[in-house]
Amino acid sequence: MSIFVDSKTRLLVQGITGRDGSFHTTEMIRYGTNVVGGVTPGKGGMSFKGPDDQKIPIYNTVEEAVADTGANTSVIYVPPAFAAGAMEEAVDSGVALVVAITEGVPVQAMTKIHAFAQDRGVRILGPNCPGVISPGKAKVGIIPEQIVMPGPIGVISRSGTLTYEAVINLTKEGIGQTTCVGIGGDPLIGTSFIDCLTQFKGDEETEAIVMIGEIGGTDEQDAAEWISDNLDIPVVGFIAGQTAPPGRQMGHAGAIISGSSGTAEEKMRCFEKNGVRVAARPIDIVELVREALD
Amino acid sequence: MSIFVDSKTRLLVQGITGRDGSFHTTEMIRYGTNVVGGVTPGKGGMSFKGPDDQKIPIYNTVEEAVADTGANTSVIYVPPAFAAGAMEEAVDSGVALVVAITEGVPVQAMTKIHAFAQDRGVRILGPNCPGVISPGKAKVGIIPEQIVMPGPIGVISRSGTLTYEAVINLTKEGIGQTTCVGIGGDPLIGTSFIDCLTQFKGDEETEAIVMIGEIGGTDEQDAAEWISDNLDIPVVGFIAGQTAPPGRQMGHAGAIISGSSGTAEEKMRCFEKNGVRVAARPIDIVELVREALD
Amino acid sequence: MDIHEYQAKEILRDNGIPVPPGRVTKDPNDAVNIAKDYGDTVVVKAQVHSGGRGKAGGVKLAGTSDEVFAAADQILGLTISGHTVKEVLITPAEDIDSEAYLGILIDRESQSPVVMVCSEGGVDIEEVAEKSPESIKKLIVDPRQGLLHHQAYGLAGALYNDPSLVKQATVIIKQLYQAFVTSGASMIEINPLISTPTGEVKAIDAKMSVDNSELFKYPSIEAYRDVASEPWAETMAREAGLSYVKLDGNVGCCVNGAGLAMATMDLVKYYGGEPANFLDIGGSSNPQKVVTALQIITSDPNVEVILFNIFGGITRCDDVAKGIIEALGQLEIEAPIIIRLTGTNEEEGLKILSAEGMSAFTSMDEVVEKAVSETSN
Amino acid sequence: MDIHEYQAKEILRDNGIPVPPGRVTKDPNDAVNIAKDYGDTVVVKAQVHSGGRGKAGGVKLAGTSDEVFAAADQILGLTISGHTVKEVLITPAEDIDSEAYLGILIDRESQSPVVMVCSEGGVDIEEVAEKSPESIKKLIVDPRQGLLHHQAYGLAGALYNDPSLVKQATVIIKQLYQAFVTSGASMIEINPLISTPTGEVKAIDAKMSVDNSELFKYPSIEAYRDVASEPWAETMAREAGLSYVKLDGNVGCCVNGAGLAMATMDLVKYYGGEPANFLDIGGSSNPQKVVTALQIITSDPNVEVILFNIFGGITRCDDVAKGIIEALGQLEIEAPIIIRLTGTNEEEGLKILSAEGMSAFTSMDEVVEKAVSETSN
Repeated sequence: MSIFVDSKTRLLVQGITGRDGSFHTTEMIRYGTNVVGGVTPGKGGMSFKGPDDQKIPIYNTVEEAVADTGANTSVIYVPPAFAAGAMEEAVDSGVALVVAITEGVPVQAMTKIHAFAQDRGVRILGPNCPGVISPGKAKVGIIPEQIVMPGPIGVISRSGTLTYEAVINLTKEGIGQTTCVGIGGDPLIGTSFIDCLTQFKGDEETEAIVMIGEIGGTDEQDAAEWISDNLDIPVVGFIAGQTAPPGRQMGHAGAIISGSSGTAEEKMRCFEKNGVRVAARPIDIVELVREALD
Repeated sequence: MSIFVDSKTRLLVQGITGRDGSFHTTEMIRYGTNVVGGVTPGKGGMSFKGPDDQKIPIYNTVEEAVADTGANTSVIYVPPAFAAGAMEEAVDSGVALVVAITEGVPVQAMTKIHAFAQDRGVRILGPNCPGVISPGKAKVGIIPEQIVMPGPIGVISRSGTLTYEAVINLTKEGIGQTTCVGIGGDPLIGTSFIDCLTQFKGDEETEAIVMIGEIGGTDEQDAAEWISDNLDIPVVGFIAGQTAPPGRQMGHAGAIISGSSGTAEEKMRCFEKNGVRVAARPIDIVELVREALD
Repeated sequence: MDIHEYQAKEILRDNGIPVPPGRVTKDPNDAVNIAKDYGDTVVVKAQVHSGGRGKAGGVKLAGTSDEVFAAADQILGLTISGHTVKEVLITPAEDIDSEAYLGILIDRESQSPVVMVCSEGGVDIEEVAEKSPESIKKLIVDPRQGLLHHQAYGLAGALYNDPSLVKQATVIIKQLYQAFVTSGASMIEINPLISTPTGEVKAIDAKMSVDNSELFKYPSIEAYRDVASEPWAETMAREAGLSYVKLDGNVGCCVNGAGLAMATMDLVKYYGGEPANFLDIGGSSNPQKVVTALQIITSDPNVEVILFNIFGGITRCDDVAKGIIEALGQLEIEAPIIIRLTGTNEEEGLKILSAEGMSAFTSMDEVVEKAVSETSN
Repeated sequence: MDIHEYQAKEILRDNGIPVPPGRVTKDPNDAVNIAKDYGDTVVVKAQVHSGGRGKAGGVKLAGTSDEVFAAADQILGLTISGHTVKEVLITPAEDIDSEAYLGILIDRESQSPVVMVCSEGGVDIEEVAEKSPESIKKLIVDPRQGLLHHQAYGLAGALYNDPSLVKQATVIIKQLYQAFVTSGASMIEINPLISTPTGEVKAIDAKMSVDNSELFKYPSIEAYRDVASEPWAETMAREAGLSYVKLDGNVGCCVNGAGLAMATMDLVKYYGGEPANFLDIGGSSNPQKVVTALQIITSDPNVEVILFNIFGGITRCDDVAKGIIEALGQLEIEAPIIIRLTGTNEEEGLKILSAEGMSAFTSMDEVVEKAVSETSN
C-alpha cells in the first residue's frame, strides 16, 4: 500500500504550460502517474503533449477540469504571485489533495488558505515541498524517480534534496519505500509530520518510518510525543541544522531558531526521549532502519 | 412548554445602562425573567438596580459576564453603530441564544455575523425584532406583558406592534400562548419562520400556530411549503402590506417588493395552497384560531 | 438610498473600473459644450431614480450640437415614473461588440453577497431572471472570505471566450466587489458591461443602492443624496426619523410600527377607503415626532381624514396624545382626526385627549371603519 | 526582512497609532539640532537590526545639547551583535506611568495570526514567556474574519483597568492588526506600549519583520531595506536569488537545497571541521548562479577549502559543473574545490569536470571528510 497517492490518483497539473509544470508533467506521466488534465488560464481547449504523444486536455479553471476529468488531486507549479490563488481555486474545486510545490507563498495568505482547506476537508501538502512519490505507483511533484524503489519504509521530510540523500541511501542498500512525502519547508504547511504518521500507521505495508526534520518550530517535538503515544512501528529520525546559528533563516522560511526554541539539539533530545532512533549523519539512517526492521 | 426562553433562561443584557436597556431590564425582571447580569464596557464592577432593589452585576465584556454568571442567553439594546460588534461579542461568548432588538444594523455586517453564528452554533433572533415572550415563564425583549397569557398558541411574526395587535385579540378572547416570537423586520434575520415552526413542532403544548408575515422576500412562502410537508398542527396566517406599492421600502428594511416577487398576494396564495388558513384582517385571526382548535 | 448613474460611475472609477468620461448638467447649452469635448456622437441620459429611462425617452443619441441641445432640452423636465428629470449626463457614444450584465446584491436566502453575471446585458435583468433564469450565473460569496480571484475569473469566463476580455472582466468583477464592500452598498450593478471592437471591456451604465444603515460611515455618499428632486415630505420625514411613503388615497395614516402601519393601510382598503400614505412614527416616540408626522400628512392635499392607530409598546400613548394636542395648537388642521390609542400609558393618553375634548377608540377595526366613513368616497 | 525602529514607527503612525515624534540622523551635530526641536530631555537610540540595544549602550537619555552630542557620538559606530550603528533616532523622553507589551505574529500551531499582550512591558518578551507564561494573554485571530472589536477590547482590558486607557488601547490594538495585515508583516510589536501620567497610551518602541514573500507588493517597505549596513555578500546573494548566511569556520559550502545545506554544515562539524557559511543555490540552477556563489564564498578570507555538495533534482549536475568551470576562468580561486555531484545529469556533469582535469565524489560523507582534511586545523 501507500499513502496520499497511488494508482487511483487522478491528477490535475495547475500551471501545466509553465517551464517547471511542463517538465514535471512529462516526468510524472513517464512514471505512470495518471495525469488527467492541466489548468492554465487562457489556454483552455488546447492540449499538452505528453510522452508518446498523449494529449492531456488543458482547462481555464480547475472547476471545469474537475467536472470534465473527475480529478481527485491537484499539483501546483504556478509562480509565487499566483500560487495562493491557485491553491484557493484547488481547495474550492472538489479535489481531495492539493500538492503545492511553489516556494514563496506569503504566509498571511497561507493562514487564510489553511482555514479554507480545513472548512472544505481538503488536504494541502506544502507549500514549498517536493511532493510525494509512492514507488511503482504514482509520483506527484518533483521527487526524482531514480532514487526510490518499492519497499516497507515510509519517509517524511521537511526538505527536498536532503530527502533524496536519505532515500537514495536506503534504495542503494535494497531497502524500498511505501511512500516518500516532502511536507515542505515553510512555517505554515498543510500536512504535518503527525498527519503523515497517522496515515502510515494505517498503512499495513509500512514497517518503519524515517522522519527528516530541521530547525524551527515544534513539529518534530509534537510528532515525537505523538509517536510515543500512538505508534507501534519503529521510527528513525534525523534533524538538519545542528550548526545553524539562532535568529538566522536557513534558506527555508520555516527553518529559523527563535530564542532557545526550535534548535536541533532540542528536537533530537525530544526524539530520543520518545523512542525515536536518532541518526547523527544522513548515512546512519540506513543502519538504524536496518536494525529497526530486524 | 415553550420555545427559546423559559424559566431556565439565564439572561444577560448588553447595553443594560442605556435608556432602552435599563427600562426593559426592569420590565423583564418584573415579569420573572432571570436576569443574571448586564454588560456595558467601562462600567464593569458596578451594578444595576432592579425592582425591589436587586443588584444585577455589570461587566465590561460578555466573556467575563458569561464566566461569572453562567448566562445562556443575551439580549442586545445597544445603539446601531455598536450593535454589530455586540452581536459578534455575544456569538463569541458561549451563550446559545442572542436576541438583537436594535434596528439599523448594516446588512453587510449581518452577513458576516450570521456566518459566524452558524459556525458557532449560536441562534440569533433578529435583529430589529421585539424579542420573545413565553407567557408566565420569561420575557426577553420588549413585548408588553399585558397583552399575553399562557395557553396553547404559538405566535411568530416579522413585526412588533402588529404582533401585539394579533396577540391581544387572542388574549382578550381567552386564548393564551405558549410563546410569542418576533423574528424581526430586516432582510437578513437569524431565526426564520421555519426555525420557529420547527421548534413549535417539538413543543407538545403548542396546539396551533399564528404566523404574521409581511411583504418582501420569500420567508413566508418557504414556511408554507415546509408546513405542508412537515407540520400536523393547524397554522393561521396573515400578511401585512396588501396595499404597498412595489419598489418602496415600507419602514422595515426587509419590507420591500422587488419586481413581482414578495407581494402580499403571492404570499397569501402560497399560504392557501399549502393549507395555511389566511386571515383577511388581524381581527379575523382569532376566529380562525378558534376554528382550528376545535 | 439610490444614487444616480453618474454618481455610481464615480464610485466605479474610484475603484479602478474603466468607465467612459461623462459630465452632468442642468442646462442644454452647457450640454452642447460638454459634448464638444467628447467630439463625435454623444449620449444624453436623464439622471433619475427610476428604471425604464430608455422607453420613457430619457436616453438619446446626439451627433451634432443641435441634436445635443434638442436632446438635453427634451429630457430635462421630463417626468419618468413620477420623478422629474433635473440633470442629464453627457457621455461619448461607444462602439459596442457585446453587452453583458454584472451585479452584486445581498441574497436573503444565503444571507450573503451574491455576484450575478449574464451575457445578455443591456436589458432588464429581472425579466431575464424570469424568462431564462439559466442564463444568469450566480456566485454566493463567503462574506468573511471575500470574492476570491478564481471565483471572479470563473464568472468572467461565463461572459467571454476571448482570454483578453476574460482577464479584463476578472479585474472588473473584483473591483466591483471592492466597491460594493467599501461603499456599504446593498446593490450595485453594471448594465451593460460592454466589449468594444478594439477589445476593451467598459461599464456603460451603473446603478447602486447604499444601505441606509451604513450611510453614516460614508459622508461622501450621503452627500450624493438628491434632496432637490426628493419630495419635501420625504426629506422632512427622513430628517425627523420617520418612515413615510406617499400613496394616492385620501385617508392619512399615522401608526407606530411598520407592520401595523401596513396592516392599517390594508384595513382602510378593506373598509372601502384608500390610504393616503404609509407612515411609521417609529419605536421611541416623542411628542415632536407626532407634530412632524401631522405636518407631513396634512401637506398632502388629498388627505380628507387623519387616522391614528397607536398600539403602545415602547411608544407611550401619552406622548402621542401630547403630540396631537401640540400639533393642533401649531398647525391649521382641517381634516378630522380619528384616534385609536391602546397599550403603554393608555389611560394617561386618554386623559390628555379628553381634557381637550377629544376621544379615542381602542379597537383597530372601529377606528379604521370610522375614518373611512369620514371620507367623501 | 527586519526593518528599523523608526521605520516601523512610520508604519504605526500611518495606521493612526500614537507615536511620539522622532527623526534619524548619522551626524551628532544634526542630533543636537533635532533635540532642540523637542525641548527638554530626549532619547538617543541606535537603529540596528538587533535586540539588546539598551544593554549594549545603544540607548541613552540626554538632557543638554552637550549630552545629546556625546550620546549620538558614542552610539554612532558602535557594534551591537555584529551590526554597526549607522543611524540614531532622536525622540523626546516620555513620562511613563506603566509599560506594556503588544505584539502580533504568525503562530505555527494555529496557523493563524496571534495577538499577544502583557502588562509587563519594556522587557524581553521571550524571557517573560519562559518565566511567567501566564502573564501573557494570547488571542488567535481567524484570518478571514480579522480581529473583532470585542477581541481587541478584551485584550486591552488585560492591560489596563482605567476605562479611558482601555478604550485607547482597544483602538491601538485594532490599528496594529490593520498595520500587520496591510504591510505583509510576519511580526510586529510595540514594546513598550506606555501610559503617561496624563492618561495617554503611546507606542515608545516598535519592531517589525516583513514576510520576504510579500515584499514585492510593498515597494515602500522594500525601500526600507538597509543595504548600507548589510554585508556585501548578503546583498549579492539576495540579488542573485541565493540563500547565504556567513558563519565563522573555514570550509566554504555550496549546496542545493536548504535541508541538505544544513546537513552538509553539520557533517563538516561531525568530521571535525567548521563550516564557513550556509549557502543554498536554490532549485532551478543555472551556471551563473554557481559563479556568483563562488564569488560570495571566496570573498570570505577565512575560507580555506570550497565544498560542493550537489544532489541533482531540479538542479542539473551539468549546469553546476559548467558554473564551476566558468568561475575558475573568471575568478582567481586559490582554495581547493572539492566536489560531490550526483543525481540529474550526473554523467554530463562529470564529463564537463573531467574535460578540465577535475573529478568529483558521489558520496556525501566522502566529500565532506575530504574537504575537512584540506583545512589547516
